[in-house]
Amino acid sequence: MRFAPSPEQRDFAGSLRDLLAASDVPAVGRAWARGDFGPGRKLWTRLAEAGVTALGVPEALGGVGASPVDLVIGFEELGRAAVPGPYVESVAVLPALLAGTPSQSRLAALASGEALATVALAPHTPFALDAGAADDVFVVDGSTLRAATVSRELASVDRARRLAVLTPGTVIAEGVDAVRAFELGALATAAQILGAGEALLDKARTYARQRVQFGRPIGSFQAVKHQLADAMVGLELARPLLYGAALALVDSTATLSRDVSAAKVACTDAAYRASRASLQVHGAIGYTAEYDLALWLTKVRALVSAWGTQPVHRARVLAALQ
Amino acid sequence: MRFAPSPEQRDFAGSLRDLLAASDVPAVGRAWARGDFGPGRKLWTRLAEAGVTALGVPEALGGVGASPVDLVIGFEELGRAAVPGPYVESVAVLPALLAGTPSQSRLAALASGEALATVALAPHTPFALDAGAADDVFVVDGSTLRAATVSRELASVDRARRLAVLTPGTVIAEGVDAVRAFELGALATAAQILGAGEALLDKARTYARQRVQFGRPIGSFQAVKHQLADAMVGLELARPLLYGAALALVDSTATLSRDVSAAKVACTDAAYRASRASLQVHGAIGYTAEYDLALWLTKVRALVSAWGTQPVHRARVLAALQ
Amino acid sequence: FLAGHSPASGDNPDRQWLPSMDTPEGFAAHREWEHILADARLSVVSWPSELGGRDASLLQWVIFEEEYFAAGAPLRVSQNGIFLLAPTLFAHGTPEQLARLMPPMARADEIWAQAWSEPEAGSDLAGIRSRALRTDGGWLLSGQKTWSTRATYADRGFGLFRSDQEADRHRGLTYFLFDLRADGVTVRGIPQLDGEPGFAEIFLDNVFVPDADVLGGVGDGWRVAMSTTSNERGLSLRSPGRYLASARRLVQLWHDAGDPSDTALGDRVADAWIGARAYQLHTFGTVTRLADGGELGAESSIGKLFWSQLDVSLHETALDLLGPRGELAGNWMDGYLFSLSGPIYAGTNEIQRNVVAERLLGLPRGER
Amino acid sequence: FLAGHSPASGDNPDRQWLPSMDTPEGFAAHREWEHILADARLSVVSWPSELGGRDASLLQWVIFEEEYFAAGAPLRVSQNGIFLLAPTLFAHGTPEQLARLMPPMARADEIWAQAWSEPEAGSDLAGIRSRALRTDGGWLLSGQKTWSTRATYADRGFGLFRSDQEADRHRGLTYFLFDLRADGVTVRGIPQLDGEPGFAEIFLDNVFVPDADVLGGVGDGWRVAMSTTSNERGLSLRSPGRYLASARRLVQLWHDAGDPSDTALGDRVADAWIGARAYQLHTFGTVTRLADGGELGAESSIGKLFWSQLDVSLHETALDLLGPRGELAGNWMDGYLFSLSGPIYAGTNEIQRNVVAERLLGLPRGER
Repeated sequence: MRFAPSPEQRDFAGSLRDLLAASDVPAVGRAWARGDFGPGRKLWTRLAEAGVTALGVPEALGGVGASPVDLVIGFEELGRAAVPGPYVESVAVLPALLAGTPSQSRLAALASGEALATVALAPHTPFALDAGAADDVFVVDGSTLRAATVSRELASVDRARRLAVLTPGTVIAEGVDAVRAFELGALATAAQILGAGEALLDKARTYARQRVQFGRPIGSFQAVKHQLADAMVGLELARPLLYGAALALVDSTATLSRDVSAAKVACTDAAYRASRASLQVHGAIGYTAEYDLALWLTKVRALVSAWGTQPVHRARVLAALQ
Repeated sequence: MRFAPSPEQRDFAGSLRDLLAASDVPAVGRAWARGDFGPGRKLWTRLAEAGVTALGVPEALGGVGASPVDLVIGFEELGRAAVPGPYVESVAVLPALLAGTPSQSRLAALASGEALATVALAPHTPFALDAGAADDVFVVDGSTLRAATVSRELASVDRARRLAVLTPGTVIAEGVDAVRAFELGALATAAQILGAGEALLDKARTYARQRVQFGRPIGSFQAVKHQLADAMVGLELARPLLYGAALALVDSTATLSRDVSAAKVACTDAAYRASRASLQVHGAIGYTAEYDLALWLTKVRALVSAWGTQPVHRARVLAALQ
Repeated sequence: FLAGHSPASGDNPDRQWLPSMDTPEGFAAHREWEHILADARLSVVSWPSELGGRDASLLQWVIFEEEYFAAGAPLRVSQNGIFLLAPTLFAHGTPEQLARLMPPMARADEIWAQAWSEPEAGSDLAGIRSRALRTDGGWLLSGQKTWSTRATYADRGFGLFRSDQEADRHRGLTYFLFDLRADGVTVRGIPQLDGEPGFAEIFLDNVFVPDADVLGGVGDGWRVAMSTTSNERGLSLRSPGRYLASARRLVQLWHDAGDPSDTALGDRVADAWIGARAYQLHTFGTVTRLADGGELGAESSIGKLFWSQLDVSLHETALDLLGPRGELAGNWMDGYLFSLSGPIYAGTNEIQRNVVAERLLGLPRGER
Repeated sequence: FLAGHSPASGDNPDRQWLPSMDTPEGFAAHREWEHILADARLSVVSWPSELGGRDASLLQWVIFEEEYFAAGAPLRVSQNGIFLLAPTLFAHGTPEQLARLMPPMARADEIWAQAWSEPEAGSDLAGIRSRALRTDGGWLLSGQKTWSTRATYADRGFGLFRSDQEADRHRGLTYFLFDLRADGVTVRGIPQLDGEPGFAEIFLDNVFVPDADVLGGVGDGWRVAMSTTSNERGLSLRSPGRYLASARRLVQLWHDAGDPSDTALGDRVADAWIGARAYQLHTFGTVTRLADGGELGAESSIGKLFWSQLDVSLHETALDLLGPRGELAGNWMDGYLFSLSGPIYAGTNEIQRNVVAERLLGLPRGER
């Protein structure tokens, strides 16, 4: 047994990181927040070309036959760059809902990146993310997948996220696997928040090396060092749970809900603690909307309760240990 | 309104502190732990002369007509010095149980310090402390106070505490106020653990100023400073709740259970955090039984769950806020 | 009075809440509210009556503040003037300055912004580079200030400038009061996490300030400012009522939205209330001590560490209580975002911990 | 094998638990258990077969450890030798030293104690004062060592001594192996929180050590010891199975004694299991990296910070689950008291955080 990414997986992560570093994602996020989805759609297309949108779709349906480990790698990078848009829904959740149903042909357009879609899955995901930017909006009702229309939009702390209250419409598919879809949504969100937390630690580290106060870089103060060291410990120990849960998904093991929830709990706690430490190390400048840090801070706060709150996931772990 | 101890109260605290500082209490505690109660009884007598044992007894029954604020002051000092013995039971709880009953004449011997007594009050205090050292052992059964005999002794993490499993005997009094007695037990325990926490902070501060590592006192390292500063903040903010609860007891206000429990929760958390910081600052030497620190560390850990655990007291606060 | 007039009633904080004072409309609405308060002589109850107050004792003032927040009344848009500048003016101002500056401050006719930080001097005020050059009848101020709260909308500013270019660090600084609309002043808003320009940068280019607007002695600014900084930390004293009011709203939210079987969240609600109550009683103790002639001093750092952490955890608990709705914009989210600035402003919590350790616990200064 | 022979079965940790290895009886019982392990050639599976091992790969060894703890088998009384000294011997020892020292270590015939700290040199090994003077055919060691784990009962010791009195700090130190029963050695137990002498002071007065018991080069002790220190931190690698076993016992306690409606405690039980599982998977990752030729290095500090804090909070949760019985002596309390030493020993967590910040996050060393 090996417990490490393969060279191909490392390359995939690296290429995504390069692509996103060259894409001025903060500007894309600001435009998205203003309701200007153009730059975000363009980035969506580029990420589709890199294979991201096909990660959750079986090869026969237009996907690339990727493993859940690849999916996790992709979402960690999306989170690290704070990419806006309904990726969790289009790339992770809807493929799990549609595959194997008579409507599975819809997955080709999702896999190719031509179509953006979003979905609500009560009780834990009662609102659909970014319905205004999506070509298709769905709602899960028990084991029925329906088309839906937006009855109202709610603002999130993350201005690049808009949450829609939906009105259910016509039936798209019956007998969908809402349980597995929820696991995928939670896993992808865990990866995304972990990536965002890693970015926040990285920004704090860079800032602490440069910023001088009392005649020396603030990173030389033990109080700063220890906050960031603790943040790093949290993130480093959360990541293995994420990859462990992806492997459980590969095998569809009986421990799937336990492993996904453990990953979501640990990634969320670690990323949130990293976000608090990062803001504290940045001081007032981190609190300003102009400085990019706010894009990550608000995204982490928003993802804390997305696809299952911490109490929900802790209860799932405990139930699985009974 | 004034919210500060009076000059007389300050003097009382100061005189107790002097008395205890001169009494080699650690040696008394070690003897008590070995089952040699002689030095502890001697100290009990000296504290009785200073007025401690009469604090909870009405003047008419041999007490000094002290206010609950005086009681709290006394127990804070007992905790600060890690005095062993069933003070909470003899001085705070039993007076509340016996006063107003036909057996209230027993209080004179408790107030004068001639008699040591202890009591169990289920569900939160199922065992009686130091029954082996007590002249009288009681158990509360609903609203009935009974004499009791020891059926078994249990060891505590604090070797100067022995907990007795009791067998109930003859009825001593009916219709006792077990509710108020529990409040007094919890309040006195809160004061005691707060005092112990203050002592632990003080010891850590002293050690941090003296101990040299890497060529300077360890107290000059920010990591040490910040741990101790946080400990101090916790203790300083817990103390007002303690005095607030004592005042609620004076007036027997409707908020009594809320205020006592708030004090117990905050004093316990603050003292426990101070104990962790103190051990960490002391390093390995703090971990040794020869070094006195262990006497306070183990007492704090034992008192965490004495007279109501943290969940019990938090639930009481929440219920009172409904 | 407060219950009838307060723009946000405590029973329903969602109704009638004033818009954020970091927006132009909100700022104007808050100024309007403070006019009403001043008309009722409730804007500065602890000041002397001839300057617009009611000669209230510290304790009376704490009780007033509690009533104020319990009624659901909003934070004060005048707070930088009333809580930061005014104590310094009382300590160091001339009778002429008091008579001229205090009444319009009390009425919120003149709203003050602090000009403490500079791009290269955040927590470290001694690193200030903005300078004051002597000129006929006064001084010319130049330089850049930043993180000035609501300077975009405020009328006047106060801060330190280097009046002796030769002197080092703490020396050669002077405390100036200046008009934010004077020639040579440019104010640029810095949008915050919530998108509103709650902070601003102030650029000064040879801004004339008459000698009458020097506070304290020339070159004595550090000492004067340290008393202000201690007051800024003493902001603590402003707010026990505020946290109890927040805690009560949290308890209400717990009843309305909470899952009663979730003791994990229930325990955090209890802790929030316990913390707010602790802070209230701690403040009573401080006020008693001050009334007895004690000084606030380094102990204000204890209060600041406590309330800033309490405010964050109280709002985190509220967001967590809201479950999947926790990420939505709204009053609790606004309060949460605001709370995040608590551990940063008015002396970061890292600096406050140094103060507690060194000045109250007596640990060696030395290196950090 | 383990399930049948282990002195404490996982199903009922209260039954058959060996007495604490910090007591004379417990030490003897543990030594006895390790003889049994060695007879089955399970005491040092990762060592070469000619020295008593099974040539197991790192991964096989981690899996063995997991089985070991899952079966409820006890901590190893040989751990200081096996986990601290042995890696250093493999790296720096001569073939003669390996052949002479390893087999009795594998059989627990010789149990080793570390002699790292001195009264004036706790976390700061460079402050060592104990000295080694050249003599005919060897050295004479003198000085005082402290916090030596179970030296009261152990057979041999290892540590640093100053062999060049002129050299400063890190220089002039040599790594010695010595007999704890040699002439001139006095060992005095230091009772711990639980009353047992788990630590000891070692006094050395002209103790003769032959040249054959110098490990690495004379004057090269610092470099040799640093590899040991890094291994001491690498103790991390010993224990993933241990924490998962503790977490499973905690889940069992939650079922037996916990109030199912108390989600606050339930959440902490979940967190303990999540932490133990995270540590297990993290160790798998580390082992994979090491198998690929990577070095452990400063990343071991991450593991140490994590497991030491996990162990404390796991045991705190257990005591809190026990309600009013939480203060009673017993296995959980013993485990709790032991866990408190985790953040202190093998490099305090404060030092580990410096290592993570400086060596992994690249923050400036400078002052602390």
